Amino acid sequence: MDFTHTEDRRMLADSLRRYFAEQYTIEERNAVAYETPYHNPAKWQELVELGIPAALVTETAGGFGGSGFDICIVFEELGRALCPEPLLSTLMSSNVLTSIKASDLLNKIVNQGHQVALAVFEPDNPDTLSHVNTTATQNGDVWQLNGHKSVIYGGASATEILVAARTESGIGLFCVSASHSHGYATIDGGGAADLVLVDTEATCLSEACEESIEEALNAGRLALCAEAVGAMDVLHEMTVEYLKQRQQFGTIIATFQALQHRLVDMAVEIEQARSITTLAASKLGTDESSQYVSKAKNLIGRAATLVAEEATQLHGGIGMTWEYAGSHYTKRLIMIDHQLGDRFVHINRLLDESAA
Amino acid sequence: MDFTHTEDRRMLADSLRRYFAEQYTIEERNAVAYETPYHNPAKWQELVELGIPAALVTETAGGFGGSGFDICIVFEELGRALCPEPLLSTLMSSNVLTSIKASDLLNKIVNQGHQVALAVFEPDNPDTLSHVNTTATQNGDVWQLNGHKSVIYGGASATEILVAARTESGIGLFCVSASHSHGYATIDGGGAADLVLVDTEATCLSEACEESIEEALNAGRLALCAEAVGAMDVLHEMTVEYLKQRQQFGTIIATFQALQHRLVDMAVEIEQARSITTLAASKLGTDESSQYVSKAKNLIGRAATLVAEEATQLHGGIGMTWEYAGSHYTKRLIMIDHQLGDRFVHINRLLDESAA
Amino acid sequence: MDLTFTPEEFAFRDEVRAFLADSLPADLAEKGHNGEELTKPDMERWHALLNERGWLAVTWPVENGGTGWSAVERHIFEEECALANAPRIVPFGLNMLGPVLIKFGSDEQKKQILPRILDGTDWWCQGYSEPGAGSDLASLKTKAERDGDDYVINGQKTWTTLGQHADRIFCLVRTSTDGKPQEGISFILVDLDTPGIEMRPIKLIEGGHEVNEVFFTDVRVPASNLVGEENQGWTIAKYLLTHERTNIAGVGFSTRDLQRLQALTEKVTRNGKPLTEDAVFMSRLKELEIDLEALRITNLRMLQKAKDGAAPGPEASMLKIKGTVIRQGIGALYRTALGPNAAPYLPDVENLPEEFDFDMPEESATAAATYFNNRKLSIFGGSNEIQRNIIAKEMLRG
Amino acid sequence: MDLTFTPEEFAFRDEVRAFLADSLPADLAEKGHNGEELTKPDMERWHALLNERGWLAVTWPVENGGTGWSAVERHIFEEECALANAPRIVPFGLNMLGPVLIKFGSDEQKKQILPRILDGTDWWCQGYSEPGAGSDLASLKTKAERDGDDYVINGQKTWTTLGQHADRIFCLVRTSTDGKPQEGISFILVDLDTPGIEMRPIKLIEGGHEVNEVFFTDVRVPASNLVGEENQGWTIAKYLLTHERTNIAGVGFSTRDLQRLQALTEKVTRNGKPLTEDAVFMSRLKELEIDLEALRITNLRMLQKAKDGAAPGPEASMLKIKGTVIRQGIGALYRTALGPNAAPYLPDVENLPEEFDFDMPEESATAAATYFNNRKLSIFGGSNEIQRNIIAKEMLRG
Repeated sequence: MDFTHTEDRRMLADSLRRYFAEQYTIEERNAVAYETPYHNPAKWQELVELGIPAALVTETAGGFGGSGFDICIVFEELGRALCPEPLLSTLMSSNVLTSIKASDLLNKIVNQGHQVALAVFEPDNPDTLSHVNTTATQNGDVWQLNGHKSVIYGGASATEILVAARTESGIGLFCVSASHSHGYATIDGGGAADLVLVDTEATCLSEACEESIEEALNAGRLALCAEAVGAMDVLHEMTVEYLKQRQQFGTIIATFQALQHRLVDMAVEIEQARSITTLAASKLGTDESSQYVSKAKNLIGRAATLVAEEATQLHGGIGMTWEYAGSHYTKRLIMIDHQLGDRFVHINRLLDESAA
Repeated sequence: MDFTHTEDRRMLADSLRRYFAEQYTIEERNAVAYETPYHNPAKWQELVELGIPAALVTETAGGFGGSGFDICIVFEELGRALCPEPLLSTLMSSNVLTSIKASDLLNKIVNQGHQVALAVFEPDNPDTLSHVNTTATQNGDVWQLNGHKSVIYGGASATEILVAARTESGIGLFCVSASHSHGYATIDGGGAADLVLVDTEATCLSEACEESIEEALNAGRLALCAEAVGAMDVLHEMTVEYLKQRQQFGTIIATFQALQHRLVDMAVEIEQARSITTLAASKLGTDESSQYVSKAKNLIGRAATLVAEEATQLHGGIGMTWEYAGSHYTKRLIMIDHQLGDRFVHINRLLDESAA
Repeated sequence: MDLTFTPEEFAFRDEVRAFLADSLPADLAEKGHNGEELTKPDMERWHALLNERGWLAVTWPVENGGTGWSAVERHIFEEECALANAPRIVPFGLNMLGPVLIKFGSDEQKKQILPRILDGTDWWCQGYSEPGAGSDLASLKTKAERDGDDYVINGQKTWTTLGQHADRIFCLVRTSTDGKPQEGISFILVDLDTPGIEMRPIKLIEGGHEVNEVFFTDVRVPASNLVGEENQGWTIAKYLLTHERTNIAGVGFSTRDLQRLQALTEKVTRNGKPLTEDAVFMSRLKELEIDLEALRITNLRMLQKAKDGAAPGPEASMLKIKGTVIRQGIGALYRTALGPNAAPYLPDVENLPEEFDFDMPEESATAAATYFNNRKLSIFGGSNEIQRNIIAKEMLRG
Repeated sequence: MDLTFTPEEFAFRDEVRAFLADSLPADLAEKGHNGEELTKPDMERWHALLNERGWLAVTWPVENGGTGWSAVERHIFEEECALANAPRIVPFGLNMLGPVLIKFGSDEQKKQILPRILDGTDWWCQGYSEPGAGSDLASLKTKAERDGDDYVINGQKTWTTLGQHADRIFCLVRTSTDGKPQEGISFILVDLDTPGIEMRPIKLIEGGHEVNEVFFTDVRVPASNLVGEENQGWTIAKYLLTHERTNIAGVGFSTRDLQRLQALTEKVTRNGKPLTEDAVFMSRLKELEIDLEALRITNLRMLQKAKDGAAPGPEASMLKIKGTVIRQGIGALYRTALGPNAAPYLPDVENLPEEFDFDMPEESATAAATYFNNRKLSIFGGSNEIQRNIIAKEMLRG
């Protein structure tokens, strides 16, 4: 039993943390997170040069990481910095491309910072891969897609989009040009896109790879958990620091016991969030991957909501302002529960699994 | 709109409160609540003479009350005094006997303090009238019952027990002698009984009266809500008083803000509990009776659990002792959620009703 | 004990309903329903319609041009307006300054100012909070120094809601540093076009512009703009606090929000099934519904208590706490019901091309923004922590 | 990063399991499973079996007759014992006094006392809390005055767990009123058969007898019974506090309780359906399961931190808070699952005739009593509020 990360991983975390502190502050982040292309292409290239996409991919597939713990190390730092760069889509795309051995596209992602997004969910099917409504039909050599993919993370800046669509053999994966999509910011910053497919031509990567797509989603869910842990740590620190300097009725408000106890309850939940994320990371890629990712995503959904709402409340007015960095952490933590299944979605999956 | 009780009801409440303060203290209560017959027969007679059973019965049936508000007035006072006398069974029995016009037995309850209990639930059907397993079969003129009725409130001191049992026509009501039962105390004081029926002869009061029994149960549920409101008021007052005199680290602990805020959150829930109980009282006997009783019982279950657990925690060690009166209020408040359907049972009923 | 309205109250409710059905413009109701921001002309239009009906100044006596309504009538009016998605009456002139002038103002002030509030000539905003004095008003620092017939004001106010639309501001200012901090405060009226005033927007968490900072540099105001006596400001502020607190439970708003949420659950899918079949989610919704029904009664009970002459203090604080918790809880479930589709940033989603229609109710686009904006409910106007302190003080007294 | 045990740790776990399978008496395991009270002979029997195996003193070094186990080994042992429903080791002599003597005691004291703890000759209990000094030990008033070669003790101790079974008691007493309150406290050993001692039972909320009051009237104790120096008691108490805190998260107990709860849900009916089909209830249970799995990792993480030499303070407090909340939550759901059948008062239900069998698992009869008794978990040994104060102090430092 050992809860310390390897030397390599710690170095990666340190260099990422230094990079964000020095090169990509919250002000720089906010300046790009709500305007096309919803991230900073120059910084993106720097992160690629730092090897971040490669850290999310296994060695056999051309990277130098790709395990649950690698994902956690990277996304915890992204969460601490509220990084708006499209690494969630990079992770999920490269993960599924690794499984289905689509090495050409994969290489471009890992080595050149090529941006590819994964599009699974739809307005009327917001969370369940097995219920995908988008269809793929083959006419001679040509595959055509029909459907509507919504809120594709990273889709606003991607050049290609991987679309999960129903074929005669199951749920397959298809590549379309991102020019068909329409990008926008999300309320917590960073870009997403909708993609409306009307007899849209596509390259077939696999006619049936549901399990591979689900595991890529699981990797994404784990990444969101780690990102939340990083963001919670920072928001909690900011709240403590603010209460230590803010006065009311002539007293530093950090001395008010009711507020202290709420800070403690937040800290306890953050430790629990860290623990369940570590546990889920250790199960990624095993038979228990879905189960533990659901457990983690449920606990993270509860913990992140508590931490975000309490941080806002304890800050008072300042926490409600755009200018104060904490408000952006709040938004990110709340919206993470909306990504790839919230606490209700995942608890219901666990109950269904127990009943099965 | 008027939230004041009638003069008559206020006088009844006042006289009950005075009676308990002067004649039936918590020490006297604890002395009888755990020993056969689990109540005080002399005090019972005094309460009958005060007209308490009659206050729970309509005028047409020989009483002088019987509305939702009458029930609330009486049971709120019983809750304040933690009264262990079998008035819940009296209420439910007289209610169903009124509906099915069984006036002989009813008269004895109202005027002579005759004790009759209502037995509906079973070890394997702890909450649902429509799923009663106990059967009643007719052999010539004789009805025989088979089944097991468990935790019959007031059953330990009753002389007759009204048994809900399945007949060919539906769910009927039968009267058996309480000599077939086995009485015991409940953990929160007061008596209950189990009744094992093996070809037990019984008097048939009605071959099918499911709705009447359900409405009697609803009256009982409302009574439990009102009882909880009374008990919560007292327990909250006790907690405030204790915190005002208890010192820690040289300071009165009532000055600790974290504890103050928890006292406030308790008080808010008590007001909400009072409101939903009043609302349910106004609906008793209407088409919306079951719906609002379920709403009230759900909210009460949540509020009473919060108030009981917080009161214990805020008291510290003393709240854990039998000697301290507050611990008995705690037990009563927790166990009320176990009676006639808890918050889960009732929220599920409301969800089923919405879906239907 | 009778939980239904009297025949008179029912008749009044029907009158309000009929008025709303006839007079509430459809475009305003739709904006209300969708949680969209109202423009200044929107609000002015609604004020004018209410004024025409004589229903604009709901907290003023009849002799001043108000409705003279009882607390129950006001409650009925506010609940019906919320359910009909009518715009909220902008409170600063009507429900805050108005009652203050009627109680403390000179005859001249009443004659000059009240009619201009009613007819919309003046739009007022509030200058109370300061960067270092939010919940703790007694520590405010903005100074007004007497100089001949004028006061000269220096300092900064903040959280001035809808100040960007206003012509005038009423302020609490420090006129003395003698004695206790609250003894040196005065209540003064200021034209916003007076030289030396600068108003800057504060962008809120969800991106909206609703509140402002106001900076005062040597702002010269005639001494006749003082309301009441010099250093009487604390008394006025405390009086106003009880008037500000009508509709504090927000039962009407929460009821409308809950109806929207219930309608939404019929339309969306989770885990491949209708959301209505998710008992875990639906039980949260149902418990909020129960809490709200209880709160409605709690609110009415406390209205009656107020009518019977009891002081409103701790009761109003309870309504504020539970009312905001319930409303925020409903808002949180609403955005949750939308899943990932709650994520798009509002200014962007409004520009989506036609074919990218989410097939969601119109109001869903604002769900996340409204949720974040509504975190203010438990912070502004005396945070829920301050409310708990108020209740605790009363509870532990004696 | 590796969340699995090392091969050595797995081997140790197997060894513990094998021992428990072979040596834990079935009747004791059944009592544990059913939550029944253990008698003194029950506890003595289990202690003797552990002592025979050399596994009784899990916090002592090998040279004193202890196991010398690491924190992880201790964790494994405690978790396996809990899952096997083994009796808990009575901690007062073994895990509290023992480590104190080993650290602060004279050679004579170690030689005299430690073997008698191991072989069960002496049963120790604890005299710390007083009626006015629970969480606030520094304010304790029980006085020990030097008189020749003796101390004379006067005062009252309370919450003395299992004192009814004990032969001896270790006490914190006031030996000086100079300086800060915590500077005048000493740690002293007292035979319970010394004249002037009276022990009275305290009946707990659920009706059980587990704790006691101890009254001291002119109790004369040899000065050689002092442990460490006079007025060194506070240092000793603080040292002991860290030792008392092994197994503070109670993960093993909660895991066992959760397994029982899961088994119960398979057997009971609610609203006419199996409880397992009630998603509202089951989601609560599942979230507690998740919280417990997380806590197990949190506990192991903090064990490693302790092994790496970090101070245990705030981490131990977090484990206490979350551990008790989870365990109490499981207990609350357990009693809830039983519905009305949780109501019978334990002493009465044990006497029910055969034919009144509830057809419930044996352990169900104790569900409500256990729930009420377990409210103590968040109160005794430093309430969760005190734990929050400790964490906050650390958090806000600097």
